[in-house]
Order: sequence, then C-alpha cells, then structure tokens
Amino acid sequence: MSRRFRLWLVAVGGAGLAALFTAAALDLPAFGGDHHPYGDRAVHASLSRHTANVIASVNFDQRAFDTLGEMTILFAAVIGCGALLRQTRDEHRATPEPQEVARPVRRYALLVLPVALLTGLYVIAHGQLSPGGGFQGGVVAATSLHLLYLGADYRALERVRPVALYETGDAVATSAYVVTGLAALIGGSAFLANTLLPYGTFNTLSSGGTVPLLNAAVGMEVACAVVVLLARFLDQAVEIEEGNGT
Amino acid sequence: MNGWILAAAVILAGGVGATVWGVATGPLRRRVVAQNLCTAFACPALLLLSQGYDRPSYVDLALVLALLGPVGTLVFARLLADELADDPPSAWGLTYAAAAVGALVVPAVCVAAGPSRAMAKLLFVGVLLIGGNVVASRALSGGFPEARHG
Amino acid sequence: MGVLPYLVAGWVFLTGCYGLATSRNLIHAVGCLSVCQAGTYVLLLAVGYRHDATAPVFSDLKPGSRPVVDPLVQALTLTDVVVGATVTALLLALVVQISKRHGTVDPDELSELRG
Amino acid sequence: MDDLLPLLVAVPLLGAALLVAGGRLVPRPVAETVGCAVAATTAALALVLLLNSSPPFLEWAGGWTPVNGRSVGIVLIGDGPGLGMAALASLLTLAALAYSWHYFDEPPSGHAGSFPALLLLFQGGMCGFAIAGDLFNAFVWFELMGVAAYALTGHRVEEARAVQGALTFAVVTSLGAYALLMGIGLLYARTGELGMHAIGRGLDAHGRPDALVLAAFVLVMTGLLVKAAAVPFHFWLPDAHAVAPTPVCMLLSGVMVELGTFGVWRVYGTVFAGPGGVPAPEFERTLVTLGALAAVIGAVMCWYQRHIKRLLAYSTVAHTGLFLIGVGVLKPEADDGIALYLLGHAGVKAALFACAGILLDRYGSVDEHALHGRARELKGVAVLFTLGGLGLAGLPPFGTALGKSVTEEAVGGPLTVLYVAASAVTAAAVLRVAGRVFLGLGPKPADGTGSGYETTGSGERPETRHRLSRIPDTMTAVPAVLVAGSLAVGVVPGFAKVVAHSVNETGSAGVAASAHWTPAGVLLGLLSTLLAGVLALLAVTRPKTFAAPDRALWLRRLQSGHVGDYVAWVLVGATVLGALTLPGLLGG
Amino acid sequence: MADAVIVVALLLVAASATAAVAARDPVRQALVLSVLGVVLAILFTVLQAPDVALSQLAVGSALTPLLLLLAVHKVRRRGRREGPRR
Repeated sequence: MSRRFRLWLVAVGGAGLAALFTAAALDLPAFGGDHHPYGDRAVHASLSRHTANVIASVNFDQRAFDTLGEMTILFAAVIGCGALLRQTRDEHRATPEPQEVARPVRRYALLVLPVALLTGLYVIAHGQLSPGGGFQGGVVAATSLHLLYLGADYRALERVRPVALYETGDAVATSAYVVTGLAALIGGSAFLANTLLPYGTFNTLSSGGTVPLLNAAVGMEVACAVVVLLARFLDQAVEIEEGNGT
Repeated sequence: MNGWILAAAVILAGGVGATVWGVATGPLRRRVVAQNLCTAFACPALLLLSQGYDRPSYVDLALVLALLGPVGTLVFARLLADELADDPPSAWGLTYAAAAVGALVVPAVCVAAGPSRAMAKLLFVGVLLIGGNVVASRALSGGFPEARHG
Repeated sequence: MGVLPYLVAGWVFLTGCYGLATSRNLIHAVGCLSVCQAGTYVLLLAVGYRHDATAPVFSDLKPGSRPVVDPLVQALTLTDVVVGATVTALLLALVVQISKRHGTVDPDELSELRG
Repeated sequence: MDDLLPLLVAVPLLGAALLVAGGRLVPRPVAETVGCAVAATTAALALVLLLNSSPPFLEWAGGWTPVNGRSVGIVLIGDGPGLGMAALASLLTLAALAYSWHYFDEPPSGHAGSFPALLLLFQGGMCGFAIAGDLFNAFVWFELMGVAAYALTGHRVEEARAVQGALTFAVVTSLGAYALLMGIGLLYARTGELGMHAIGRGLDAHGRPDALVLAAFVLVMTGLLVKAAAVPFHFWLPDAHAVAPTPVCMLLSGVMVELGTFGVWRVYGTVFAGPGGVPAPEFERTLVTLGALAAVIGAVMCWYQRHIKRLLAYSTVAHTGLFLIGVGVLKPEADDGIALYLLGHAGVKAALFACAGILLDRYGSVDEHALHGRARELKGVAVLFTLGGLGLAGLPPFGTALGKSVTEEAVGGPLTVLYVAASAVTAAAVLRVAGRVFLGLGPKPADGTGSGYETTGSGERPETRHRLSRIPDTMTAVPAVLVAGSLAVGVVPGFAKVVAHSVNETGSAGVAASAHWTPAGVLLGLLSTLLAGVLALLAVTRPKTFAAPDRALWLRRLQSGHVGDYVAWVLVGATVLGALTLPGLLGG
Repeated sequence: MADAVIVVALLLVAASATAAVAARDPVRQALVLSVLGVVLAILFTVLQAPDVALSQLAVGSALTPLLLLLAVHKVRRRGRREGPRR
C-alpha cells in the first residue's frame, strides 16, 4: 500500500474519530464536577478499614483483583522478555570493557545509590499512608541499583546483581500475593478479602489489615521485575554479540 | 489568589515551557541540556505546588524527582557519549540559572514551612536537586571520556 | 476550561495514532504508542477531578475536612501506567530482535509477511 | 461454590510462578508435567463450576458485596457462556501443552519452565476475561492475554518472520486495548460505575443515547473487534498465525479470537442493550455488515493462500464473520447456534493447526505447492486433516454443522446463503490442500504461479530441533481428541439442549429456545459439504482457472505486513463503526 | 488560580506529546519522551493525583529512557558494524 494511500486512510480515520470524540467531549459532565458516587463510596470504605491512602485501599483491598491482574501482566512481561531476548545459538557473550567515569559523576552515583534505595523502601513501606505504594517504590529501588551501571560500568553492576536470584524473587513475590489471597479464601471469606488481620489504628504503619502485606509483595515483585527487565536489555546492548566468536 | 500556585504556574509556563521547546528543536547538544534543565525547573514547581495546596505529603514527589531526574540525565550522558563527544554541551550559564531558581524557591518554602522535620526534608530535597543538576551537566559535558561501548 | 482537558486527551491520543501509522522507524513507533497511552491517562484523571478538592490521601489531612477528588480513576491510571511500561518493554524486545534478524527497523523495508 | 470463581485465574498464575521459580532446577519433562497438571486442574475446576452454574454465579471479589444495591468491589459473572469459554480455553491450553511435549529445540538459556509458564499465564488471562463482570477488570485480563500472546507468538526469535508478525500483532492489539480504555473512561464519566450491569443501568437512567454513548460504543467495540479479528481489524491475524509456534496457533485461533466475539456479545448484552444504550437495529446493522464483510474477505483470501497456516488463519477470519452475524441478529436461537458453532469450530480448527504443525516439523515447509504429494505416508494425519476440512464445511454429525444449522434458521434467507458459501469455500481450500499434500492429486502446480507478492511458507525451519523422522504420538493423539470433541458437540444427545439453556438463561432473559437437529439444517450442511468437495476437485484438477491468485491481487496487496497500514485500518474501522451506528441515534 | 495552572500543564502536555511524535529520530524522541514524562507528572500533581504522578516520575524519568536508549544502542551498533547505516 503506497504511503499516500496510507496517509489518506489515516486522515479519514483520524478525522472521523476526532469528530466523534469532540461530540462526546461536549456531552461529558463539566470538568471538575461534584458527581463522583463511586469515589465517595471508596473513600468511606477505605476509612472504615483504617487505610489512610484511599488509592492504596482501592488498589490492594477494594479492587485487589485488578492489581492481581496488573502484577501478572508485569510477571508475564518479565518471562516474555526473558524468552525474547535470550542468547540464541548463533550468538556469544563478550565481556564488557571497564568504562572510565569522571570523578564527580562516580562519586555522585555511589553517594545517591543508597539514598535512592532507602527512598524506594520508604515509599513502599508508607504505601498505605502517604502518596506512593508498592509499584512506585519498587521502580525507584530497582532504578537506584542501576546507578552502579551509570556511575561505574556494567561489570560492577553484574557482580552485585545475580539475575537468577531476582527472577526467583519475582516468582516468589507473585506467589506470595496469590497465597495471601488464598489464605483469605481459606479463612472463610472471599479470595483477596481483607478480613484476616485487624485493621490497626488509623495512619500507622500496620494499619489496613492485609493492605501492607499485598503492598510489600507488589513492591518486591516490581523491584525484581524491573531489575530482570533491565538486565535482559543490558545484556543485549552490552554483552551479546553476533556470530560465534570466542 | 494563592501566591504559591501563581509562582508555580510562572515557573511551569516559563521554565518548563522553555525546556519543552528546547528539547523539541535544535541540535542534540542543546536538547540534552534542555532535558537536564527540565528537572531543574520542575522540582521547584512541585515544591511550590505542595506549599500552595497546603499538602506536605506532596514533597515526596519533589524528593523522587530530585533523585531520579539527574539519573535520567546520566542515562542520556552515558549512552549518548559517542554523539556528544564531538560537540560537548557546555551550557554552564543555563545550569547555574536553573540552580539559582532552585536556590530561591527552597528557602522560601522552608520559611513558610517553619522549623520542623518538614524543613529538614525540604533542605534535603534542595541539596539533592542542585547537586544532581550540577553533576548531571558535568556528566553531559564529558563525564564519560572514552566513548567505547560498555 | 470545561472541555479543554478532554480535547487535550483526544488530541494526544490521535497524535500518537498518526505518529504510529506514519513512522519510518519501529523504535519511534513504540514511542508513539506510549504517547497514545498518555492520552488515556489524561482522559481518566480529567474525568475524576473535582474543583477545589485535594487528593484522598489522609496521612497529612483530617478525613472529611476538605473535599477530595475521585480515587477510582487514580487507581485505574496507576494500573494503566504499569501496563504501559511493560508493553513498551516487550515491544522494544521485539524491535531489537527484528533489527537483528532483518538488519533494519524501517517498517517499509520489512518484506517477509505479504499477500 | 461461587467463591471458587477467582481460583480460575489464581491457580494458573500460581502454577506459572512455581514453574518460573523452579524452572531452572528441574529437568524439562518435570516442568512440562507440572504445566499440564496445573492446566488440567484449572480445566476440571472450570468444568465443575460450569456443570452447576444453572442459576448463574455472581461473585464479588474481595467479599465487597453490594450495600443497598451499590458496591465498590469487582463482580465476576459465572454463567454458562462465561464458564463455557473458560472451560474451552483451559481444555485447549491443556491440549497445547500436551502437543508441545518437549517440542522446542532449545529452551531459553536453560530455562525450561518459561514456555509452559507463558501458556499458563495465557490461560489465566483468558479465564479471567471470560468471567469478568467488571469492564476495567476485563481490560486488565485483555492486556494479560495480549502480553502472553505477544511473547508466545514471537517465541522463535531466530525466525525473521516470527518477530515481525509478533510486533504487528502487539502494536495493533495494544492500540485496540487503549481505545477500549478510552471507552471505559467515557462510560465511567457518565455513569460513575465500572460493573457492566451497573453501567447499563446508569446509561438507562440517563435517558436517550447521545454522542457520548455512540463514542463509548465505538471505542469499546473497536478494542473487542480487534481481538475478534473482524474486518478491517483482522490484518494482524494471518501474520501472527503464519509465524507463531503451532501450540500457540491452536490457542490463538481456537479460543482467543472467539473470546473477542464473546466479549462483543457480553458487553452489548449488559452495557448497551438497554434504552439508554445503542438501539438494537443499529447494533444489528453494524455487526451484520462487518460480519458479512469478514466472511466474504476471509473466504476469498483463504481460497488464494498457499501457506497452510495463513490459509487456516483466514478461515478463522471468515468464521469470525459468521459468528458476528449470529451475535448481531440478537435472537436467542442465533445465540445458541453460535455457542455450539464456536465450540465445534474450536475443536476442528485447533486440530487442523496441529496437523499443519506436523507437516512443518516433518517436512520443514507449510507451502502447499512444495508439499505436493510428499505426505503420502502420514495416513493418520491425512484422515484427521480431511475430517477437519469436512468439519469446517459443516458435515452433519459435527458440532459445527449443528451450530450452523441452528444459526441459519435464526438469521433467515440471504444470510444463510452467505453461511453456506463461506463455510464451503474455506472447507474447499482445506480439502484442496489435503488432496494435493496427502494424495498428490492433480498436476504439480508450477512454482512460478506465485506473483512474488505472497508468503509461500517454503523454506521454514521446523520448530523441533531437527526434522522429525517419526511423529511422536502426542502430536497425533491431540488432533484426534480435538476432532472427536468437535464430533461429540454434535452427536452427544442433550448437550445442545444444556448449552441452549445456559446461553438463554443469561442472554435474552430466559426465553427458552431449543437447539436440535432439523432436516433443513442437515440438508444445508450436506449442501455446503458437497459444494466444498466440488470446488476442491475443480481447483485440484484445473489449477489454472480456479486457483490463479492474480485475480484477487488488489485484496492481497492490502495484507502488506506493514504495521503502519494496520494502524491506519484500525482508525478507518473505528470511523466506519461510528458511521454505521450513527443513523439510529440521530433519527431515533 | 488552580484552574490556570491546570491549563498551563495541559498545554505543556499537548505540546510535548506533539513534539514526541514529530521527533522522527529515536534518540531525539527518547529525550522528548523523558520531558513528556516529567510534564505528565506535573499535570497529575495539578489534578491532585500524587500516587499516579509518583509512578509516572519513577517510570518516565529513568526506566523508559534507559530501555529506549539501550534498544537504540543495540540497533545502531548492529547497523554500524555492517557498513554505512542505510
């Protein structure tokens, strides 16, 4: 199909959709309106279970089944990238050369690494209180690990990060989330029900019943998943070479 | 008429708007600097918004941006070392201007917050922000001498 | 102001689709797909906004003291950001393998599957 | 009993996590046994739930039951069609796992567990989508199905075609998913609800349908029709099928595409069926038009293919068209017929793909012309392939014949002609391939007939380490069981009645329609089989006149393999969907 | 005043999204996508969604650019060694 014909198709399709969406936007309730029934019910339900961060309560208690799906998507992507970026028979691994890095950059990277790691863990721990949660903290913690690559070189990172361990960690965290859900089912109520643990006092670290548990499971799973994802891409970009050289 | 939000709007429209224009046009050298300055302007804006909305918990946002913004710039500096090797970006004037904006905003917000744990947090964010930006622009202008892959 | 957020969401979605359809580089196409997805974030959060309201995070706020925005759309958008990151990673893995096997990442030069 | 519904997703996920955690330590057969065991457990659970789902289950995940009619949790619908699709998905996954028994030449870097784990996650995603009663929950499982399918389709990364087909599949389906999410955003803005029934009630409470309802309908249906591979969203399907490993093709064509059609039926029935939604005549016009288009284009393109897997993929597009017509006419009998037709088609299509996989692994090619007369010694596979072709045509004892006859009664005259023609042409193509490959009938087609603008399917490397000298019995047993299953759907007395009862119980407010063999149906089935046989014979004996592919060249040029074209077609398809549905909303 | 800052953030998002699509070279697009991530985080903060802003910052500032640039690095390195890049 020639480029001109494709442009013409995109123009027709895009114009149609634009007209349709603009007409729909005019029928939408005005921006910033007060009619949010589901939201108000969610806030009430979250406060009834002493969870300060209502979004964490929606994610890990009221709609925990969605978060199970979201975590499975990340888990499937990690296995998928592992399968897609594997070293095939006609490739070999070349050892990455050390990279000299300017002194201030190296010092900054090695200084910020622990700070970022602690911030990631802080964001996970306070997931059900202040803004943040398992997912955000997991990504911050995993990214902080890669300061070793940015500040030094890939060999330094590889020494610290055994990929097999993180992949197993990812699988263990995923099964921890599911087992917590099953425990609720076996405990008499429903799958992923927040009825196992007491809800604790409001705005404290242990408040919210199983929300902190699920939060920690997702935090660990996301951190391991991001490390493994980046490991696959770094291996492809830095180490795996064409041809069957030495 | 909340002054803090007005100041944040000005920094957003002026500073971040300029960086968006800078990163979208011009040579690669200028785009990388614009990306670095984007975090330098966005972090004070977030601090002002946090003060304007009277929500101390929003400072966590500025903290994570101050931490990961320069890391993002390090990623660009590290992986684009080859392209940047021929004409290294050296926009020290702009970097110090952005750092000055940060240096102005953080004390103002600290004064408003009053001496407490929150002020310590704000100062910590300020230090991280300014240190990160300076090191990031240092990395851009030749932080990775040999441009071999690795 | 009433309908601007929805129009910006539609504009970002359609611009991403335009970029995706007319891209000459598959990595650029994957970037355009993530721009498409940014359109859905803007629409979802614009739907949940309430004037003069704040975030329903009560770590530094007494519940009930101020009106709050809709937490539902924020949970949906959070899930969407995760999905976006993972789909981008998977697509980039496929693009790397395409560049390895086809020697190019220009969709016009990929000629394997036709007819 | 109904709180076991979420286990349909939890068990495969736990199995996959177990496989990944232990995948390194255990040898490959153990990993694949664990995979089969987990898939079988889920299938058993789905069947148990299906058998006593007469009053449909309604499970609130997390125990968030509604308080005076409104809830914050996610609702799961465990009715006949939903659990039926979940059971079908689980059974086909089990068949795929059994078929791929130590199948691939090299597991990724010693990680034996990754392929079975991906299949289990695929099964979990499909089961979750089948029982989802919440629109956003359906989007999450839609994405999980997608992510698992992209990785599985591109699993053979050494093949240049595999990664290109997987990428176009991933980009088009992701764009469909984001359109679905925009639709969900619009519906949530109006009704403030996410459960499908709740959104339907919210739309009705709001009054007459307007532009927002039309836009939400178009965006949600675009996402679901991309998954169902209806024209003009179908372009990704032949590319994905030509390259995916055979067990994955069995799942893609057997049940994932059908889940798209199921999604269309479920979402319209719950969200848009009320007075506040899209009026019935609009929905019927839209779906019958798209279905007819898909049936015609699928049949024509299937006739001109020489790549066996792409030929079967286009036959799936044709059958999706027939399913959409059946869903579109909004009659209880048509729904029952489509349910039976879908079950029968899944068994037959998966068996045909399995046989194509055997040909690929035995001769290293799926090109009809190159394989001419070379597969004479595979007697068993020949019988299964021919039975599959007859099944596609609608030969009476098959489940496909029963489903087709019941649907033909419901859709009326002109569409019946389309049903007979589409099934006949696709079956004729399959029988032509069977005649040429297994019996060596007719002159060997000259290799130059291809216009250079087609994927011939020759020169493909077998998926197993080297060409199989002997076909392992798992690879022949699985298609045999699948064909027997399709036969059972048609033959087992009372099965049709149970299916009809469970479909009507939820679909059209309990109007009891019965599904059974009728003389007219049997006659039409025999007619289409006869037509298929005649066409196949003509194509084999006189290849020049009948199989000259250059006549439909302009149609084949559209299937360009270029991801930009497919995205453009998705946009055009969405606009066509809106244009077809618009008149009713303006006039009505 | 809160509306003004929302309008500014919305216009910034629209501008950087258009710029991200207009930048045909993947490296330049990675830079613009990084800025788009930050601007989106600001829009989410202005729309009172700090959790989503935090996740957009975490993903958009370091993870996505790293993935994009590693992919570009692998594609370019393959191309360069095989003679001039087409």
